Amino acid sequence: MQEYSIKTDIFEGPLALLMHLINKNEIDIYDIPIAIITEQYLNYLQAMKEFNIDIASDFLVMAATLLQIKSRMLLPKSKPTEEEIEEDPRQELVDQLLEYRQYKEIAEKMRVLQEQRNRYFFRQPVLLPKRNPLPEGLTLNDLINAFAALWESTADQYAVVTREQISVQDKMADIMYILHKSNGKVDFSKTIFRSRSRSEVIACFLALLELMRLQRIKIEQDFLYSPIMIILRKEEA
Amino acid sequence: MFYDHLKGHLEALLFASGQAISLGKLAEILEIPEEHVNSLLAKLQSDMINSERGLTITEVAGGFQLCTKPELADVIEKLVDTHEPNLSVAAMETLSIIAFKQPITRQEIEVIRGVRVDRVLNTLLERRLIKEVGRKEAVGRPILFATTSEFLSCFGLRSLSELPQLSASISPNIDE
Amino acid sequence: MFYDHLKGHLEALLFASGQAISLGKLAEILEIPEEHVNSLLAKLQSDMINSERGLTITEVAGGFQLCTKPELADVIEKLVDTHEPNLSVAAMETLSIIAFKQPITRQEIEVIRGVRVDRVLNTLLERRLIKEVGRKEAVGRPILFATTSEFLSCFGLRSLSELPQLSASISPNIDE
Repeated sequence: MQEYSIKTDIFEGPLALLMHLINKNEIDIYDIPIAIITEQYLNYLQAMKEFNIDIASDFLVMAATLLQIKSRMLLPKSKPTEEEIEEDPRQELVDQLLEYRQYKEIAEKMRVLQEQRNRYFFRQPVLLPKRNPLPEGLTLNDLINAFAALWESTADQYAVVTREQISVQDKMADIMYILHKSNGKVDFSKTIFRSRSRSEVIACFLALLELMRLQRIKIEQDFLYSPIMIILRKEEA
Repeated sequence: MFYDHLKGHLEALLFASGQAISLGKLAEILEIPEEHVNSLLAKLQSDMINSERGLTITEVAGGFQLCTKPELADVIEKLVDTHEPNLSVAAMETLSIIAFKQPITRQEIEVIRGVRVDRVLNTLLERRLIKEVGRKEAVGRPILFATTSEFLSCFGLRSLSELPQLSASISPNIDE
Repeated sequence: MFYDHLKGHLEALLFASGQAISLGKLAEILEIPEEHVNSLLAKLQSDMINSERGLTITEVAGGFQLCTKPELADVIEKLVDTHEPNLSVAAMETLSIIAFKQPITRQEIEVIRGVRVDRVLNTLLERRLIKEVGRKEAVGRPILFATTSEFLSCFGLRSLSELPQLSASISPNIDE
């Protein structure tokens, strides 16, 4: 079991395994004896299977590739056409292995670099409090503009919401609440305080009419265009 | 002296440690008796007195520690990260809400801005433009925020009374 | 020389910073021209060559950094174990590919290594040796990865041009 764990460490991919087989057999990478390599590769997969190791699909794809190359190598060579020399079926694999080998070598050099670097020890920075200079060049106008920008954006939100939400029922509750807080008498205009939108005014009128019908309030107006006063009926006060 | 070749070791150990190291620990690592560590420390210390050196050794609880010379504090302080001096739009908007509607809770600000403001509030607190001024008598007793005197001087105001009365218009509050 | 009285300042700054400080930042804090900072650094460095000193200065991406002398590593290791665990073979290979072919997508790395690299990429991202730098203008707009400045300082490199050379014997293509 010891041995297999070492092996899986080394061959974490099909290319790593192929590189190992090529090195072990001292094979010229530019002229891989594909039949031998394929056999050894498949044997390795077989061994993995016997140890009940899950074989990653990458290994199986490579096995299929090797078998395909092998079969193409076995086919009788057709006469090369005048345009091009027939490509070696191994070419793509060789290119891939060469590139992979290049980075394997780099990785080794990088490891040496890192080991060298690990001989230097650094220290944590001294903890210094962050400095917080006050912002400069601000004026009251900046503050008001920021607030105004918000006001506009929230006003839009309210407009959308209130049309839906200010119901006559709500307005009736509002009016009763304000009357109780104002000793039973209040200016009609004071009952419109939510969005001051047309819909609130309408809801407010309808609420007043409903409250009058229910005999909860009465209305007084001294003269035309003078403030409309809403008065709580005695039995409610 | 005998152990002078270990002075560099000692310096490196103090440097890499970061925290204070005890005499015992130093003696153990350098494999020399504690009294010799003591005299090595004294030598290292006296080498550092030279004005061309920037470090010194302090003895604190638990042992010895390398640190910068106290007279260089002004220079070291220049290393400190400085916050970006400008306020972000989010910070500015939040600050304006607090300015005009103070004292105000985080939740109330969030209703107006429509977004969470935890981080913006932290920035404003760190920058001393706002402060906590108590708790609201409401469910959860949320913290109330208000502007500071730094806020006033930042905006060139003598007092909060110089702020225009904008609060009523935005407030959908029945109690007012 | 002229600025020798600032040698201690420089030492203290490098100490306090912990990380690398750029020449520009040092010049700004010390209020002297960069070329004088350079010569001060050289002097400080040569003072430290003395065997009774335990520290030295290294130049990495981003500037200059104070650290213990490499020959003292064995002693320091008795005290601290600050180094992160070594990278696996898979991580080192993947990192090498990214270093040389950056910016590069996961899929492109997988073609070269012949295996999936999702987990390895996560490890490298967590250790901040690589970062996402955008998306490739290709189907699926895959994420592009590149190395970070932490990568450079982890390997003691001043810039990517100091990476080990690809061996000349290997030409990527026989036909060429």
